[in-house]
Amino acid sequence: MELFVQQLVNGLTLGGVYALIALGYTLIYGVLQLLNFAHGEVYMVGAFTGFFVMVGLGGPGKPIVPVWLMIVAMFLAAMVVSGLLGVGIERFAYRPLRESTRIAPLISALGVSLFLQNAVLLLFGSRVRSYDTPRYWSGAGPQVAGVQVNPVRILVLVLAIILMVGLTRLVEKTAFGRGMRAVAYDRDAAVMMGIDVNKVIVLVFFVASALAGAAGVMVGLVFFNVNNYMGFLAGLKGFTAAVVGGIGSIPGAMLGGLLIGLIESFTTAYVSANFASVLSFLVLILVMLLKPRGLLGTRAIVKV
Amino acid sequence: MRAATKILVGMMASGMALAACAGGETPAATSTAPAMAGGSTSGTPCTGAIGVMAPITGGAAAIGGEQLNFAKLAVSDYNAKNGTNFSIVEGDTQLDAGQASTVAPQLVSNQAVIGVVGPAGSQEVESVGPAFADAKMAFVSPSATRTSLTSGAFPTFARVIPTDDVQGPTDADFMVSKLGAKKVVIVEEKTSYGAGLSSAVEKALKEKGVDVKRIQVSQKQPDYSSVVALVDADTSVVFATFQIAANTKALANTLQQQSKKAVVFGSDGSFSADFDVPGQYVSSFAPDIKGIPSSKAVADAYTAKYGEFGTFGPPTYVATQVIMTAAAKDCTGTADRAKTSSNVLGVSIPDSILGQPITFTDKGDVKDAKFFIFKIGDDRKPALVN
Amino acid sequence: MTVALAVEQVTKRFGGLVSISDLSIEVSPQEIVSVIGPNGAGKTTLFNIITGVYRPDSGRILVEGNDVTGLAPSTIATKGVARTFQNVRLFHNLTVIDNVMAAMYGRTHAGLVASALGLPRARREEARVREDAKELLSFFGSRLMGYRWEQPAYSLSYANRRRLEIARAMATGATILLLDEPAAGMNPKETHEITEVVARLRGERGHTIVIIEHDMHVVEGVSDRVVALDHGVKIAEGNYAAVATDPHVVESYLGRGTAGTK
Amino acid sequence: MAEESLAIGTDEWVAAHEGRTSGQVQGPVARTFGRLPWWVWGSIAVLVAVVLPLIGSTYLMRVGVNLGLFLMLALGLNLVVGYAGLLDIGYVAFYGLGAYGFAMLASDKFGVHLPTVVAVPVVVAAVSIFGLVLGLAARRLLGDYLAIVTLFFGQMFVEFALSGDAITVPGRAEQVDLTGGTNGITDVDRFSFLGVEFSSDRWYYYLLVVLVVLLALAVRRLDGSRIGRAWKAVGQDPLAAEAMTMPVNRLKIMAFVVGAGIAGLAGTVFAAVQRGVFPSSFDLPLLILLYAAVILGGSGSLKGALIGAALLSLLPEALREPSYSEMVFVLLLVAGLALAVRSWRDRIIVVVATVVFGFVMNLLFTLLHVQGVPASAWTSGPVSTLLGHWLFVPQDRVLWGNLGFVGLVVLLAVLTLVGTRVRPILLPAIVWLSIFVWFVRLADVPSITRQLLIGALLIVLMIVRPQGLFGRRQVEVL
Repeated sequence: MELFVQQLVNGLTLGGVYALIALGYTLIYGVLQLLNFAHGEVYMVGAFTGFFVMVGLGGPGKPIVPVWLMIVAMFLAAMVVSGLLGVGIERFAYRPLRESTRIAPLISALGVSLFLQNAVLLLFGSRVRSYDTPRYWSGAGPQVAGVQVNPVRILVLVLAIILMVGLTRLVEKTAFGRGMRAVAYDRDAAVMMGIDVNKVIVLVFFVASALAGAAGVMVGLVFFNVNNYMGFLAGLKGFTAAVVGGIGSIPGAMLGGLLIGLIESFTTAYVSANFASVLSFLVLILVMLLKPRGLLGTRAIVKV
Repeated sequence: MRAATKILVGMMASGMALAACAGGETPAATSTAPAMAGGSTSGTPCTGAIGVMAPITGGAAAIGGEQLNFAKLAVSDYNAKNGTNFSIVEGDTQLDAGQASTVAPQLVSNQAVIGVVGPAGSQEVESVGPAFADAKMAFVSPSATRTSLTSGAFPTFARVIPTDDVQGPTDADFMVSKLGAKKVVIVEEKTSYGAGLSSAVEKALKEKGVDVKRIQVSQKQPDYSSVVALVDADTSVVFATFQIAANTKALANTLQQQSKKAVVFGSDGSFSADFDVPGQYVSSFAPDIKGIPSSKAVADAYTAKYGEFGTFGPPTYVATQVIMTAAAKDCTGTADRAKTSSNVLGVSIPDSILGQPITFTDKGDVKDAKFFIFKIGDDRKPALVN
Repeated sequence: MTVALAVEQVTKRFGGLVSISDLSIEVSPQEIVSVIGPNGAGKTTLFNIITGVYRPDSGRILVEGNDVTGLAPSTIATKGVARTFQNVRLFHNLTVIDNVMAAMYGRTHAGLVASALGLPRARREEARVREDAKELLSFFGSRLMGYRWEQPAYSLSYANRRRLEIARAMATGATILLLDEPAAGMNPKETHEITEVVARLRGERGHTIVIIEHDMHVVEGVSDRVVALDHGVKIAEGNYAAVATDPHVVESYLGRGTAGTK
Repeated sequence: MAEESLAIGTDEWVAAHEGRTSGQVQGPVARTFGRLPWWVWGSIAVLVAVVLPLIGSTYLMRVGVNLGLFLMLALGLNLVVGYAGLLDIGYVAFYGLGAYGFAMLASDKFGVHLPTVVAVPVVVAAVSIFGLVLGLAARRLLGDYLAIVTLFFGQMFVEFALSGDAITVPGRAEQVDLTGGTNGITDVDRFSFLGVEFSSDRWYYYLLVVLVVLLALAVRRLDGSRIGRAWKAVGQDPLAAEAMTMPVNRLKIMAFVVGAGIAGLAGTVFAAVQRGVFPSSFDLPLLILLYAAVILGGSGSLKGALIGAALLSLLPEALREPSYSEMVFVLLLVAGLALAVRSWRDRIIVVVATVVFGFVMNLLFTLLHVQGVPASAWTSGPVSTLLGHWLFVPQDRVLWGNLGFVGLVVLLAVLTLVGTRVRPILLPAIVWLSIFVWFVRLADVPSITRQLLIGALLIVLMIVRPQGLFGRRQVEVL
C-alpha cells in the first residue's frame, strides 16, 4: 500500500511535467497541424534559464533573496525566455514553410532541435547542472498513508493544474482564445473575418513555449538535473502524451501526460524497472490501436 | 555579369582560404600554446597527432567533453615541458560502437596519427580493437573497465584504470566490513560500464552472503523517484554504477526526499564535485587530484580553463601522457606509429597525477592498481576513508 | 438482366440523424438517372453507400444482380461502379496520364516482383494500359491531350480537373458511373460541354450513369429519369417535367430558395 | 478547407510560385542534371563507385560502406514515405531487427553459425513478417497517428534490445539473455558465399554497390509500374484511390513489408561488416538523418533519395575533418553572401566594408583593453600580419567566442527580417563576425560545430527549397 501511494505520487508528478510539455504540443498542433519537434529543446532552454537565474541570485548554497521569491523569479524568467524562443522558432523555421508540405516543417524542426542542443552545449558546456533543491528547500511535507509527500512535488502538481485550468479558460473565454479556435478551424476563413492570423499564431507559440519553460523549471526543482540533451526524451514523452490523450485536446494532453507518468512509475514498481519503457510503449500501442484518435480526441486528423 | 560573379567569388574564396589557412593553425596554436614562448629545447621537436576518441557530442557528452579537454591539457603541458610538437585529432563516437568503428579507420588513415586515447566505452573498444591491431596503432583507454578487454584479443590496447574485477571486490569489501551492509540495492545504468561493474559487485557481495537487489535504469532517466520507492526501508546501501555524478546526486537527494535511510555508494563515475551530498560514499581509482600537491597545478590549470571536472578527466590526462611518452622515446622528427605501439607497455609514469605510479602488465593493465573510497563530509568535500 | 444498379430499402443513420431512410432506386442499363434535392438531402451519402465508403444500417446494394453490400470500395469499383467526387479528388501530384493509368489498377495484374524486375509480361501490360489511357483521354477532344499528359494534375484548370476525374472513373473499366455534381463551379459554356460529355458517355461508351446535379439545365438536358430526395426520403420520381413540377419537390426547394438555381 | 483553396484561379498562382522558387537552388542543379539521360549519370556514379577502392584508404572504404547502407535504407524509406505516404517513424527498427537477426543466427551468441546464404534470406523474411504484423496492426491509422504507433514500435525495439539481456521467463530460475543488452552481440560471422569469406570492408563495399544498383533499378521500374503508381495514389488520397479500384490497405501493407525487407537486408550487411550489433545504432539519430535525406532529396523521387542520402551520409563524415568543415564553412559564407546580395555594386561594397569593419573592430577591442593574442602569431609573412590587424583574437576565446556566436545568430535572424535595402549594411558585420566566431571558437570544437552545421543546414535547406532538391512541387489536399 505504501509503495502504491508512493508510486501514485511519483507518477502524478512526472505526469504533471509530461502534461505541461504535452499541452504545448497540443496547442500548436491544434492551431497549425504542426508537430513542433523542437518543443523539447524549448523546455530544455527553460530549465537552463531557471538554473542561471538561481545561480545569479546566489546559487543553491546561499540565496540572496527569499526562497519563494527566487522560485517565482525562476519561473517567470524561464517562461519569458522560452516563450520568446518559441516565437523566434516559429518566425524563422516554420513561418516560411506554412504553405508547404506537412513534412517540410518537421525536418526544419529537427534541424532547430539539433541546433539548439549543440548551441547550448557550445555555450554552457557538457556538464550536467543540478538545481540542488534540498539545499534551500527541504520541508518535511505531509504524511499520506505512511508516505512522506514532498512539498516540491505538491507544488509542481498544483502548478500544473493551475496552468492547465488557466489555459482552458484562455482558450474558451478570451478574445485570443476565440481567435485561436477560429484559426484552428479554418485559417483562410479567419483571415477574411479580420483575424490577424500571424498574431494569433505568435501568441500560441508564446503560450505553448512558456508552458514548456515552466515545465523545465519544475523538472529542475523536482528531479534536480538539467543538461543540454534533456529536451529530446522529454519532448518525445510529451508528444506521446499529447497524441495518446488526443492531439488538439487540452484535457487530453493533461490526461495523456498523467497516464504516461503513472504507467512508468507503476511498471517500475510492479513489473520490472528494466522493462518499464518496453511495457509502457506496449500499453501505448494498444491504446492507440483501440482508440486511434487518442483518448479524448474528437476531430479526425485526416478528413475522409 | 557571369564572369564578374566568378571573379568576385574567386576573390572571396581566396580571401577566405587565406583566412582559413591562418586560422587553421589555431587549434594547434592552443594545444602548443607555450611553444611560441619556449620553442624547442634540443634538436628537431618530436611531431605527431594523437587521436582522441570520446563521446564529445550526444547523450554522454558530459564525459567526453571532459576527456577531450584533459587530453588537450596533457598535450599542451607535455609539449611545453619536453619541447615536442604533439597535437590532437578529435574523433567523436557519441559512445556508440557503430560510430566508433567509423572513426577508427579515419584515424588509421590519417598518417599523422601515431596513437589513440580512448575509446571511452568497453563495447567501443571491442568494435575498434581489430582495426587498430591491424594498423599497429596503440590505443589507451581512460575509462573502459570491462575485464575481458585485456585478455589478449587486442594486442595494441592498454588502459590506465583498473578493471571491474578489481573495483568490484574492493567496493563490496568496504560495504560489508565498514558499512555493515546486509541488504544492498544496486542501481545500474544501462550502459556497458554500469552492466559490467554491477555484475562484479553483485558477485562479490553475494559471496559474502549479502542480500542484493539489482535495478536497471536508463542514463537519460530524469526521475529516480519510482526507483527509489523500490528501495526497502531496511536497505543499508544503494550502490550506484553511474557515469554522471549529477545523476548520483539526484539519486541521493531523491532517497532523502522519500525518507529512506540507505546511503548512496557511488562508483568511480560519481567521483566529482557534482556529487556532494554529505554522508554518502564514493569509490574511485584515483584520489582527489586536487589534494595531491604534485597534481594540484594540473587541476588548477584545468579549472581555470574549463571549469569543474569529475572522474573521467584525470585518467585521460594520464592516457595521453602514456601515448606521448611512448611516441617521444627515441623520436627524431616525426613519431612512428608502430614504434609508439611497441613502446606503450614499457612506459612508466612514477608520479602520475592519479597519485599512483603507472606501469603496465604485459596485457596492458595497470600494475598494482589501488582503489580509494571516500566519504563526503559536511563540508561537501570527499575525505579518504579506506 | 434488366437492372444495372439496385438500391434496396437502404437506411443510414449518423448518430441520431437519419441521413437515408428506406430508400430504393433501380437503374436500368444505359440509363441516365439524376438525383436532385436540396443540400443535406442525402445525395452524396447515397453515393458513399453505393461505393462502399459507408456501410448501410439496413438494406442492400445490387450491382448487375450481385449483392455488393459491405464489400470494400475498391472491390465494388472493380465490380463495375466508379464515381467522381463533389470536391474533385484527383491525385494532384501525379501527371494527367498517371491519374488515368492509376485507376486501371483493378483490371491489370502485374505483381510486385514482376513490376520491380520489369518482366516482359509486366512491360507489355504497361504499354497496353498507356495506350488505353491515351485513347480514353482523347474522349475529351484536345482538352487533355498532348503536352497535358505529362503535366501534374494540380496544374489543370478547374474544368479540366472535372473532366480528368470523369476520365479516371472511366478508366476503372466500370460500366456504372456515379457523377457527383460534374458541372459545379463551371461557366455556362463549360456546363454545356459537360452535358454533352454525359450524353456521349452513354451514347459512345454505353455507360450507365447516376448523376447528382444542382444545375437544372444539366438535369433537364441529360436525364432519362429524375429522383428527388429530401431528408433521405425519395419524394418524387419520374421524367424531368413531372418531377420539376411535383408539389413536394417545389416545396422542399422553396424552403431554401427557388427551384432551378443553387 | 484545403479543397477550397485549390479552387478556381489557383493554377496561375501555383505556376507563378513554382517559377519563383525554381530559380534559386534547383535551377542550375536540376538543369545540369537533366541535360544528360539518367543512365549516363547512373553509369558515371557506378563507374566512380567501382574505381574508388583502388585509390581509397580503409577509412574511405568504411565511409563507402556506410554510404551504401544509408542509400539502401533511404531507398526503402522512400518507398514507404515518399510513395505510399506512410509516416513510418519506426523504420530504423527493421534495420535493427535485420542486424540483430543475423547476429543471433551467425555468431557465438547462441553458438549458431548458419551459412550466409541461409541466414540472410531467413532474416529478411522474418523482418518482412514483422513489417506485415506492424502493417496489419496499423492499417487503419492515418497520418500522424500512424507516425506515433510506429514511433512506439521503434522505441520499443531499442528498449528491448537494451533490456533483453535479463528476461525473466516464467518457470526458469535463470534469466535469459537474448540481445546482450547494452553490450550487444559481438563476434558476428562475416558473410561468406561459396566458401569465399568477405574478409575486409572492400568486399562489403562491392556487395553494397551491387545491392544499391539493383535496388535503384528495381525502384525505377516500380516507379513507372502499376504498383508504384498505386502507391503514389494511395499516398496522396487514400479514399479516392480506394474508389478507383486500388485496395488501399493491401497496398499500404505491401509498402510496409517491402520497406521492412529492404531495411532488414541492409541490417544483415551492417551486422556482418561491423561484426557486432549494439542498441545505440538503431536509435532516433539515424532515423532523423534518414528522414532528412529522403525529404531533402525530394520525397518520392528516386534520384532525390539517392542524392539526399549521399549528401547526408557524406556531409557529417566530411565535417569530421576540421579542414573540410572549414571548407564547408567558407563555401556557405560565400554562397550565402552571393545569395543575400544580388547586385554587383553592392557585393563589392559589402566586401570592402567587411575589410574596413574588421579593422574597426580590431581597434575597438584594443581601445577597450581586451587581452588578445596577435593573430599574426599563427603564421609568418605580410598577409598574416595584415590579418592580425583585421581579425582580433581575444585571450579569453570561450567567452568572446560565445558572445560572438550569440551575436551572430541574432544578426542572422535580424537579416532575414529586414528589407533588401538594409541588408548590405548588416552584411559586413555578419561576415566579419562569422569569421571571428569560427576561428575564435568553432574551429576549436569541431565535433560540436559539426552538429551545429548539420542542424543549421537542415533548417536553411528546408526553407530555401521545401520540396527537396529534386522533388516536384507537391500540393497537399488533405
